[in-house]
Amino acid sequence: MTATVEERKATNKALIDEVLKAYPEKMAKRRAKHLSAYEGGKPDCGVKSNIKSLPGVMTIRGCAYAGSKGVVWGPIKDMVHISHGPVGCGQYSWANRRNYYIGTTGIDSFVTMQFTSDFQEKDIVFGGDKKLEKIVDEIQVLFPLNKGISIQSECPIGLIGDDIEAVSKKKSKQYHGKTIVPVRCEGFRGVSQSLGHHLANDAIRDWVFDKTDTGHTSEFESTPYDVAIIGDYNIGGDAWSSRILLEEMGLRVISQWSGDGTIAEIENTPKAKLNVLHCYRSMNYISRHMEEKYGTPWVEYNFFGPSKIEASLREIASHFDDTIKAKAEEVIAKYKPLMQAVIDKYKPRLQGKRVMLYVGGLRPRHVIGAYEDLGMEIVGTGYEFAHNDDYQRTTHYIKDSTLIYDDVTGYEFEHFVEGIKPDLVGSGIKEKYVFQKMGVPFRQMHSWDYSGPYHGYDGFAIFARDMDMAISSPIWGLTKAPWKA
Amino acid sequence: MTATVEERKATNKALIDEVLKAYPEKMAKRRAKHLSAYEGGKPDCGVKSNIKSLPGVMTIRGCAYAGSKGVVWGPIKDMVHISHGPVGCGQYSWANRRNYYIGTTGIDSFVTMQFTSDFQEKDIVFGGDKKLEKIVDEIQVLFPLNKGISIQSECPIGLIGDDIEAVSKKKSKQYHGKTIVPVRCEGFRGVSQSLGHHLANDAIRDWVFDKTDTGHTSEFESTPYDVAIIGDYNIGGDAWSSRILLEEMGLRVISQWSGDGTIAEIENTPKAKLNVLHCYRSMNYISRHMEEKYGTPWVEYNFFGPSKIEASLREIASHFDDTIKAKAEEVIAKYKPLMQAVIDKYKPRLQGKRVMLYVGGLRPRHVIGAYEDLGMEIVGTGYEFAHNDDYQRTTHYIKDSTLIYDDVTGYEFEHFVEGIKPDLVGSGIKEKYVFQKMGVPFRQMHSWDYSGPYHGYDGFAIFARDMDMAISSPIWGLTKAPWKA
Amino acid sequence: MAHVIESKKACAVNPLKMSQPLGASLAFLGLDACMPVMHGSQGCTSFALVLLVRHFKEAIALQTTAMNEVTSILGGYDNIEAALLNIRKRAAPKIIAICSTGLTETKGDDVHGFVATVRKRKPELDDTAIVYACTPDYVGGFEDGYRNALTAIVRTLVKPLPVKADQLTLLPGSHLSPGDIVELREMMEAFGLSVIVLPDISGSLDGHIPPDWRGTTLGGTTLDEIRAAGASALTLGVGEQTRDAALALQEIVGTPLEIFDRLTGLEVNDRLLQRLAQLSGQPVPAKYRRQRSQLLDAMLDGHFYTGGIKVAIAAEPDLLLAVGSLLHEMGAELRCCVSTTKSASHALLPAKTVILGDLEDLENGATDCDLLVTHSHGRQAAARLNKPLLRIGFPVFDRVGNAHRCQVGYRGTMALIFEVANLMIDQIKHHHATDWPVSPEALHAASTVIAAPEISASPTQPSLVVASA
Amino acid sequence: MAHVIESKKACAVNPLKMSQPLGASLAFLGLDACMPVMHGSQGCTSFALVLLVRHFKEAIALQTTAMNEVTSILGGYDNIEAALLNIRKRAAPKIIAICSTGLTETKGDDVHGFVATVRKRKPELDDTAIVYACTPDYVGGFEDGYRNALTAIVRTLVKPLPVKADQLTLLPGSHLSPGDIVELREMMEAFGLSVIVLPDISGSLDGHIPPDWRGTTLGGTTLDEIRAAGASALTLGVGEQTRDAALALQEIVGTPLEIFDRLTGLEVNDRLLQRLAQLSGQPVPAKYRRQRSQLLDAMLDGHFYTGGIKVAIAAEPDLLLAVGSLLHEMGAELRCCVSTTKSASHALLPAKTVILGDLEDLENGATDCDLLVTHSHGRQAAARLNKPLLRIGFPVFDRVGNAHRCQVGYRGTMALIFEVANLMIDQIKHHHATDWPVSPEALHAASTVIAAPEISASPTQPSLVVASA
Repeated sequence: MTATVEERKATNKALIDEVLKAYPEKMAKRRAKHLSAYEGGKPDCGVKSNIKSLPGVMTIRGCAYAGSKGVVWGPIKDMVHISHGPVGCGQYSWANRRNYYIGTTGIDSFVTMQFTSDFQEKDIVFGGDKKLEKIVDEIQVLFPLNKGISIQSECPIGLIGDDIEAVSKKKSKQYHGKTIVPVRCEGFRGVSQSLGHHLANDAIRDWVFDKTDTGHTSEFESTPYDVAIIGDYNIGGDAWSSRILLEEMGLRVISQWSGDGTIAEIENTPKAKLNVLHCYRSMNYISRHMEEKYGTPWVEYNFFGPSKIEASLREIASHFDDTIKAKAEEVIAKYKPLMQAVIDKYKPRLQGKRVMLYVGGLRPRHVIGAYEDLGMEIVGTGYEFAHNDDYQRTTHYIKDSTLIYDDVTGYEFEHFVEGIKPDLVGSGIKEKYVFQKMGVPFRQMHSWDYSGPYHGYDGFAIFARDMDMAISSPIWGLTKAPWKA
Repeated sequence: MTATVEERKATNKALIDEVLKAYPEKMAKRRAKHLSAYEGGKPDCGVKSNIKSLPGVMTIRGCAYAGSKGVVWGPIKDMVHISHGPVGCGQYSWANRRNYYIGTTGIDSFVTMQFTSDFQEKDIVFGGDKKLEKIVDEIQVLFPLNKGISIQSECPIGLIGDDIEAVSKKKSKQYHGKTIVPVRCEGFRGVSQSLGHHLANDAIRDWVFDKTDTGHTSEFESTPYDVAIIGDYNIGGDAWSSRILLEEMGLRVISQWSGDGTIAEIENTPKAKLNVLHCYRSMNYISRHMEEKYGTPWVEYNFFGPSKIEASLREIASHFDDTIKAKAEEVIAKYKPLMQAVIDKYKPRLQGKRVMLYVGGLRPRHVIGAYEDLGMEIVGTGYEFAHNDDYQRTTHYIKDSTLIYDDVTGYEFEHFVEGIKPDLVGSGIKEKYVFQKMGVPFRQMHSWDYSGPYHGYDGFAIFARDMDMAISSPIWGLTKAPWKA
Repeated sequence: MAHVIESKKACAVNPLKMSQPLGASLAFLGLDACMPVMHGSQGCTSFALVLLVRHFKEAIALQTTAMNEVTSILGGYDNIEAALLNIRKRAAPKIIAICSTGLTETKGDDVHGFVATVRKRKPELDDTAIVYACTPDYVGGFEDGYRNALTAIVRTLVKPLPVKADQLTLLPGSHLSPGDIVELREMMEAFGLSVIVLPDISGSLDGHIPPDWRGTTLGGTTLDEIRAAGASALTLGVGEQTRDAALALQEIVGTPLEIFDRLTGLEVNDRLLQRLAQLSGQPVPAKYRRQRSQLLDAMLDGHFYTGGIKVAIAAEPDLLLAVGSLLHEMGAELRCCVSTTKSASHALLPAKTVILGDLEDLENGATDCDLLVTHSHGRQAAARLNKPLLRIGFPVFDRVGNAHRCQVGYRGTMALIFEVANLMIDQIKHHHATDWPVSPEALHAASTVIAAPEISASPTQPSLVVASA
Repeated sequence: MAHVIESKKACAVNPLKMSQPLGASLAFLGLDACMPVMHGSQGCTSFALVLLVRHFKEAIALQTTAMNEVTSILGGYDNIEAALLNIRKRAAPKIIAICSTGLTETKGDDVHGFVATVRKRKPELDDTAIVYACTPDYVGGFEDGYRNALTAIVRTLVKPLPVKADQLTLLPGSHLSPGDIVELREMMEAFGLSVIVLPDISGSLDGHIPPDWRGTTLGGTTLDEIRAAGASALTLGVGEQTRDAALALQEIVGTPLEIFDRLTGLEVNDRLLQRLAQLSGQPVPAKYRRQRSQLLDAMLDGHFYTGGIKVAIAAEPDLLLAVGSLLHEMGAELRCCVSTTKSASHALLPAKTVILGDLEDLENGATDCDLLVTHSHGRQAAARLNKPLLRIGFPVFDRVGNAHRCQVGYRGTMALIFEVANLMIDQIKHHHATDWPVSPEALHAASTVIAAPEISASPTQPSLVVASA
């Protein structure tokens, strides 16, 4: 694009105005606050965020249950997570995220299984606490090697007056202090999955840490190089391809939150010397708590693309002694030629390609560096469920004039893509087929489209290949029929 | 069927007459000699056999190449068998028979591979001996662990004056006495695959035994209980389920001809104390030769169905001492309850079902006992390429009035089945779809329809299940459309 | 024939069942220019939407009333009104179709009353049809949601009209794919009949590229067609789940009905074609006579591979009956049958028992089976048991082409037979010498005859292969 | 684009190629009331017959002149005469179609002359058409035999007739299945055109149950239809192998011709439909506009699984071009291409090289590929390499339903895409922690944190499973 920054800003403003015209006035006013073209140098992106969605205006957001069960708790592999309530939502979302793990499913690991109390009418009318007790008992018999149980509340639980906390305490006592965690993540709470993350973090604080603090002992031996990976859900192996870099630089990873993680690792985490935080949005709460209560410092990092990995490795190393710092440099040097080879192969094919993103968590900003390493340009980005602190952080990544859209509706996003005509859209499966059918190359940036990992040096090679495959497919030349529609 | 023997004979005669009417007179006369209803007590079945087929009257027969490469030589696993000539016939018949074997295909075993000299026009015009030499050289490089090579002549070889015997001798010498066997099994020789068996047997005599006799030594240590299995091609594992019974009765199987067999085993066979012969038709020649030249006695046996297995085990044991005889009785006793269980399960479902057979080798008579063990009745049988001695042997199996058809044509067989309306036809894949489409349950009795083994006690259980599955399928009730065709 | 047993467990482990709002949404997605809406929290719609997208690989029109903490307690009138107005204003659908969820049913929202009130207060909605189905998550399952939605469509939109003798209404069950509907419509039109398919996902979810993009459904039964169903001479339902809607049509319009419990199989299609011949006065077209003959041939070819196999199958009632009965006709034994809810269909299933249970019940019952049959969530059980899985029903998210899969009519039945038979061909057990363990004596004997096989020095590494045809 | 390389080996190991008489027989099997005859020893016919039966799962009409030791030397006149008379007398076909074999061509039998002599001497054959094709096993391959037979049919039986503007002759290549032919005929008839398909195996080898049994072919192009081809306004060939016959029709009758190098893929079908629209003066029917849109959608859905994969493919030239080009359009790389004979098709293949070789060449070239594509004899190479095999071409003897498989037109292309994509979905590599080997130090560290996983005492034995969506 040869347009100047100012021209691009003007174009983006015009696009936003056009989109807003289609709304009733009151609604247009409200939506206007969520859309902007970034003004370089400003401390945030100029959009409002974390505000409730409108009835009849579907966006891409999930709910609190999704944030707690789907994101934070679900990957903890040696616990059984009960979707407590009717069969619907838990079943619909079963295995949506590819949180990889090692273990024997159904014996000592349960991540890809789905457990529900399958409420019937009588449970709604008479309450489900008795059933929940029975379920806990059944799980102890069916899966004796489980290391804990979490109770993930679905919507009706919050209305019928069930006391799942009491059941949890009673059953924990009955089973000799077993970890049983009630989570009040009913879907109607909050404005998106974001509150679910927070509730899930708080439940770890209240039902895991507090219990551990009061007498629950472990035989953990500290070392000066202990770190915990926080906010990596190991989608497609992301945490594994990250962990190896930390280990190569001499650190000891004592815990993974929560991809391929165990409840014992979670319990040990306050003993880490440093918490390294990838997904800030979903796990900043517990990181702050550990800092306050246990004095564990935390640092954000970004393992997408060699530039950001390099900076992050140095940043993490800066919290340790010179041995670690030197080793970090060795790791960087070791992978440099490999990364150069990837860039040499793909950059000539991808240089200048324009990308629009719309994702959740950390990705709308974190992946930008990886695209730029390939010579690509981010022309628009937005978050599903960000807060203002996310948009502040985003300013470090984006360029002047970038189009910003918070909690975007399908209608808005389609119009923006039609207006901007990017070479690639990176978003979720809900949008995938809209854009694909419009003839725009598309990659799912939640689940990596069954590919991945994208984290770490190994991940970058896969990321580059996937982006090239999407953009360079011969199919994009065939879409036009030779006759009139 | 409540008809008397005489009524059945009359019906069968009438059927034969009707079929013959459709032929020109001269042809009818010739075909009449191949069709009959068995007269109980007669020493043969009253049919002529081993006479050449007629142009334009396709029967189910193969050719000499099929008998040599396809039946006798092909299963010898550590040799490379070259289909020498154009690419056609060997390629068409590749992997038609499921001769199972143990070994690493392409390294020390070659059964399921196909090798051809793929003659081009220039090879026909200028001769193929040079190409054959080059092929032998290539095989030595590509497959250095091969233990021998056989050259299976296709039709043109016999016309163009190639001297494959000279090439074989030359190359054998060059490779330090390597076993290289030329077989003159051109497809136009003889009237069926039967001559191919004979030519293949003779080639073993002339190019393997004679060489071994003259100085080629092996470190073979004899025992008094050495036997060789002759004429079992291990289709679906037949030889394995047979061998175990011989071993259980205390015999040592030193050779399998030729399913899962090696050239070393073939060479050692004259040292056996007894040759046990399953497929008389294809290997009686070499058995007689070993008896004459080396004094190795031979005995026919039949391992289809418990009655015949029992009799055969006793017959084989009768050639050895009392230890073996006693062990044979132990084997029989051991399997009796298992066999009774099979019969108890299937006989009530199959009792009285009428079967027509048309197969090759030993099967038109050998399998009759197995059907009878299940209460089924053979109402017609015939051979593709039998000689008179086969039909003599058949009289020990069949009942008075059984319809006999030698080298039957498709046209005749269809008419017979339409006339007799059996509950099951057991024949080859060429016929399968004709009868299946006529609504007659069918099993392939060459390749066991991808099932098997059918030999031995284990095989009988599979045989019974398969026959029941064919006859009892719910599909036979659905064939009639509710409207007029 | 099957005896129904309910699972005793309180905990559903790896559930088979989907809940009602999803089934209702599928029915609504078969209406043209329609906006389906779930009355519940945004999460319900989000999850349902993703699952529909993953199965159909299509953009899906689905809206939410976005209930929140406050409105969940106070009641959802405001959200219903706001949703209706926002949708009407921006997407201008012909039909807005609402289903309820566990949340709003637990609260007890009177959506019928809400809609009546909105109608009075907001004349700008006069040009928009509004359908409402009551579908709490905690009652019944997917088929029930679909049935309730279909019945609601009929009761809300169909009125009596003068009968057209050559028109029939086809009510496909939720287990029929777009490809199935195309096949059935073709069969009926071949007799010169005109067919109203209700709902018709073959117009909206058949995997095509739409020429434009409106945000509502694009294709499906139009409002005019739904209304025209009042003139049909016959209602033909596929699956027990269509009976309520067919009875509603009989009650409202007086249309006679005929419910085919399934259209997968030979004999059931014989009956369908005869019924169509009778209705139309036309003979069965040559094309279908040929296809019958092809199907019969396919059954003969296939039965060698399906005869005697033991099957573990888990599906919603009508799909279980359709696929289970065909497998039975192909000689298979339905060793373990699992379903979601009670249904008259179970009485027809050629099996001893049906467990109303979950995929754990399937996995436990499948240990001695040769084949597992269920939706994509059965893939883990199949992997653990090392047995093949035939994917049927909803969701099948790990295969492409679901919309075009056809398992009804002669042709669809044939395709299903080939699919099963080819899956079983891949499982044919090839015997190996070790199946007949050789005694130590024999091994010793053999070792003096033949040297142990030499290990190849070749750089290629072919695996040990037992020959097979 | 591809550069053709001939294999240097004298020995063909696991050959890809089938010889001419088989291809010729397939062409003859597409004629109605025909008796194909191989002039050679009985074994040739026996082998060919069995292979055709195994692929089509059909009873196959095929006869032999049963040459023996004596007649092979003296010449086959008597056998030809006897075969013709015996066949005429018993089966009364309308057409007897003879092809030669390696045996009789080596001997040099003048079958054209023989037939002329028989014609003179035996007036009882006057009512029987006799076609002869020269097809030695030692020249060319399957496609060549088919081409020669097809050309012989045209040259023997077609004469000029007044042109019918709305009639065209479709010459399908030997790589087209009965299902392919049905699809193409429907496409053409949708424009109001009448189509003569020559030869038409969709009538004879489409897996149906015939109402009666004559011993000759049952279905296929009738003798009258063959003759009527003299009136067509256009010859449309599918595959380079049909060019000779199309040129013969041009030479004899003057019919213009158009050869489509393939009809698998999107753009080629666009061209076909435009040509049909032009010929008929009709617009492209809505059905095919919809199908195009569905195919495009399928390509978009499928390309995630086929993009960037490396393919090793072995097939006859026209089939190689059809399937290879589609895979290329789906983003795959044709890493290793093997074919049988020279052909103008190779010049169009989007690959660097084509080896004229065998399946050993394929196996060697496939070591770093993700997918093997060839006929059923490739299954062993695929097993040794532990890679998936897509079965195409002839023979496919270890699958049922070959006759109904369709890979042409928009719909057939779509089906093939789904088949490939679903095969590749099953191969998606799921990463495992061991892909990033953890250092001994780290392992030690980890072991002090978490106890080694306990071994289950449970009687069930689930396998180690890495989670996946």
